[in-house]
Amino acid sequence: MLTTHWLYVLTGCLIVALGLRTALLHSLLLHRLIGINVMGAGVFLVLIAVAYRGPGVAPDPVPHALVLTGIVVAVSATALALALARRLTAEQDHG
Amino acid sequence: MIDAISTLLIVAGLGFYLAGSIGLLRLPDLYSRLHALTKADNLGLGLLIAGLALHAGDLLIALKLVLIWLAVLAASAASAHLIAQQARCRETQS
Amino acid sequence: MAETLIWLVAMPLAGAVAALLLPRQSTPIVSVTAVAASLVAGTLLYAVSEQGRLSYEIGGWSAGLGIALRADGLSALLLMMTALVVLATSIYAAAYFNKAAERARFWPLWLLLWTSLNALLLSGDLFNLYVTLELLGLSAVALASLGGKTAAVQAALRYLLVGLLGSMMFLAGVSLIYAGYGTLDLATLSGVVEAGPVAWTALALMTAGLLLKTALFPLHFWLPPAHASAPAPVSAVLSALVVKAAFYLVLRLWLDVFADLVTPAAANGLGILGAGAIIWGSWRALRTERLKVLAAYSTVAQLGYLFLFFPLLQAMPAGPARDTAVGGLVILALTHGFAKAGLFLAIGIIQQRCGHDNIRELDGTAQRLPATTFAIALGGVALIGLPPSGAFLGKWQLIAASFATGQWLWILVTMAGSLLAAAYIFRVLGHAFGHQPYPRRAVTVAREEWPALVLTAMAVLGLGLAGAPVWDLLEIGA
Amino acid sequence: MTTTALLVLDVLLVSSLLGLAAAALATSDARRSVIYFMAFGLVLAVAWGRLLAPDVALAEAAIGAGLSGALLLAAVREQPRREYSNDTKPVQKRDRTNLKVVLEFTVTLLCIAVAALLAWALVQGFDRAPQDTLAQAVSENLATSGVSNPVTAVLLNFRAYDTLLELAVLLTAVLGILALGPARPGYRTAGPVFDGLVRWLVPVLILVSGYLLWVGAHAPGGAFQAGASLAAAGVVLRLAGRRTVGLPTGRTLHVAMAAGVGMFLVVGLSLLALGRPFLGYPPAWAGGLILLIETAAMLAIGATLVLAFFGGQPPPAINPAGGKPVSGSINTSRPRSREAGSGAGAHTAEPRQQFGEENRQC
Repeated sequence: MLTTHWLYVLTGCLIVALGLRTALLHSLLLHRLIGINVMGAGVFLVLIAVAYRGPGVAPDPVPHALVLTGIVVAVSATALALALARRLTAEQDHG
Repeated sequence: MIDAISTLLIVAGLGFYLAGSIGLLRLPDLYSRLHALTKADNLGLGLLIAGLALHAGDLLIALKLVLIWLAVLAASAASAHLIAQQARCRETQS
Repeated sequence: MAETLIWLVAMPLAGAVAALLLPRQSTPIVSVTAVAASLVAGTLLYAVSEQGRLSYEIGGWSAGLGIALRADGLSALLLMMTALVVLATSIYAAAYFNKAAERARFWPLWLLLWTSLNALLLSGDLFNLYVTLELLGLSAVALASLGGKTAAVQAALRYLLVGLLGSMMFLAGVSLIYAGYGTLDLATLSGVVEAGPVAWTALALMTAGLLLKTALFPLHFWLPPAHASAPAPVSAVLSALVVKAAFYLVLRLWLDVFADLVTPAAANGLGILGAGAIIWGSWRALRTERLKVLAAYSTVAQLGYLFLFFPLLQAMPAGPARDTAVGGLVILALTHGFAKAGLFLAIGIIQQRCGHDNIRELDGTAQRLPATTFAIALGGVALIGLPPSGAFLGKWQLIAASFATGQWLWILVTMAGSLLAAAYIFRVLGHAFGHQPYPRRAVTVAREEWPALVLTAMAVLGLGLAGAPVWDLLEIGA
Repeated sequence: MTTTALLVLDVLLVSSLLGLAAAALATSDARRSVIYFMAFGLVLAVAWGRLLAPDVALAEAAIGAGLSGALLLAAVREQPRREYSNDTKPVQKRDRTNLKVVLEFTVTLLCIAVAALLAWALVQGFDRAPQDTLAQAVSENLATSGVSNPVTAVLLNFRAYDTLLELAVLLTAVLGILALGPARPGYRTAGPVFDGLVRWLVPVLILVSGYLLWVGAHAPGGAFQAGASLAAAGVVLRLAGRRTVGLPTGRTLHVAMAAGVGMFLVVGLSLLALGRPFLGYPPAWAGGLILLIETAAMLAIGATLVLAFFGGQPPPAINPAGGKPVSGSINTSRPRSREAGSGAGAHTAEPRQQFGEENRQC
């Protein structure tokens, strides 16, 4: 295990914890959503760190592809959540 | 020789970045901060890119780097303009 | 035969695209797709019973580098149930959404939901499972919000956030597996996985995410509002199939892939949560005023029974007795799927015809909507677990296994849950059969009513009297 | 570069990532939080560049930071003063009762435990893993995959099925969004400076997306980055107050949204009909088929992400002949009263556009 692995894996885990805490505790939707996104970014960071093989060595491409897929899935979910929230606030404004 | 010039340009670019960042943190109001940020950073990036382009040793890569600089110039000019305009509007309204 | 696996995913997906592009013809497109895909599911069930496990390597790449679809007895049974429930619910939905524009919005999402269910039940790859979970979650949320009422949108939003949190935990577990074992293929993984921090943590993370999605007590808080405020055909599928899909994954991971490293304490933990779900869910179902909320809480309780099997199976040595117990678990899940789908459809009819679903104001329903009331009664028989329903067989196995392993607590919980279920079902029926002095004319709306009747009859008679093949099928791949 | 220099870079990157994540989550101001989140995404992209994952870095910068940020900012903009709440009940000022403190403490401990467990397991995992089996399999089969960028090979060949389902996820999300109601109101028309930027930026973005699509076969890039860049062009046009952002309407829009999934299915099922496995490209054809699928996927991703930025059904285009709006078949579930009139819907849907010349500056 390289020092780089240590550094980025631990950072990824900490970021997961930060995001998870906000997603669970915060009362505002937008913050919860950002929390979930940050948590996802932490998981992605772990995956990319796992793929790393050291400077000048070709990394494992599989986690890269997985993270690319994950990023697109995350933005889809964020967009749907924001649209739902918008509908909700519109209802509250009208009613 | 080229390496030395390249290093010099990069270091100079970083100096401008540093100045711009200090300006962002220390200057009193939005306009002067904007001024520090856009001017110093654009110049800094220009020098940095000049240094890197010399280092690249390939004309195509050098051209791509210059393209990046142009894109950043346009974007930062336009966004600085929008930010300043918005701030100006708030002032006149209040 | 192995091509049936990919057809089960490709068919509804192609149907979704076609329904989106040809909105005017969407209803016939969905009819054709639903019938065809159900036939494929039937073919798959037959093929699995004849040939055993099937697998299909997508793109011709061997599993590991590529992604493999796999089907054994358990997944074939669940795929068949999914097809039948979706088919019946589609017929109902075509009448429920009576405007063409509503149907054009509904069908593509509906078929995408079906795609995700089939893809999840077939997938043999951990990361692919994450993608199918997200597809399932997003399509379920989009459908649940279709009513457009504030309550529905609010419930859908919470459902989405909970679902996202669950999939993120699942993905964290998947990443850990890849870091530790360098593979995502479930079959390869079950060969190399060994007890240790990597496997334990990964299993814990994935299970936590899935329990959130399957709404196991006390993580069930999001389910009643989401299921109770969605349009009736959507509620039916959410309760019958969507939560089951997450449960199926828990089952797959605990009994199959990670079977060797499940400890009795962990299995007991799941059992205790299941017991909590039974008592709390049934109690809330008894206390609620609305029929749809009752059905939603009943789902929470019924999922609890499924989790009671974990400590029992953990304590039983491999052999025919344990296989029989697994059969009981599966038949309980299947019965609940059919019965709850039928129940939600019947409630939807009452809601549309009477304009409300208040339990206290149901008097005269039996006179007005006799077939629908009968469907509710049949569904109730299955939820309580009276003979001859499939649930009776399932609970019988549950109690038998508890006797065999000496875990008496689960017997008490099952009894108490069944009594509470009887109480909440008879409370509804008592009102529905209540006499109204000036009965309005009896209504029969055959096209809307028969899907509910068929589904509940399937739960009570089909699985109860002809459930034996389930055990034979589960031998395959066990 | 020496190892020490890399280590310094790593420490800098890691600490700014942690700082930005904490800042994004700690601030109570929604706008600030989104901006920190975008900055976090950009630094994350740099970190991935550092970890030799340029494909992911491009996608993160364009989608994770850029488009997610644009979506979040657009949501914040609609709620300038009000608290953005998840519940119907008004947000209470933080009443720090004992129960709440206990809850916060417990959840925080739980999160720390999860992180510690994950980190511990990962460290254990690194030491035991036969890690390179899959990477080796990829490089062995790269020659027959039709592309030479291994990430594209995994995404569009070895694990193409994942990508198919991922496009289905995007399609689902946008169908859900369209079913929820009309788009959010547009932006006011841009002033000369911004408009000037848009005029040359949009063609450049379109050019870039074509380049990324093409180059993805052998270098970092591909359909997702290209689609995101296409979507960025749409977002910039919308921000500049253009009514149409190049999105088609009606049936054509639906074709664009479903293009990725549709092309995947056409290719996959045709191969199945020809006796090959689903999505099992013949090696000689693989490059062309992948480019075909990627082109369709790029269009779908671009259209979908722009629609997501609209946040709902885009306003109907005016048909000059009949004066009636050409509406898609998926209409809003509850037509709002202000859009009731046919034909008049076009300008009432975007009241902000009616601001006169004197308002333009503010």
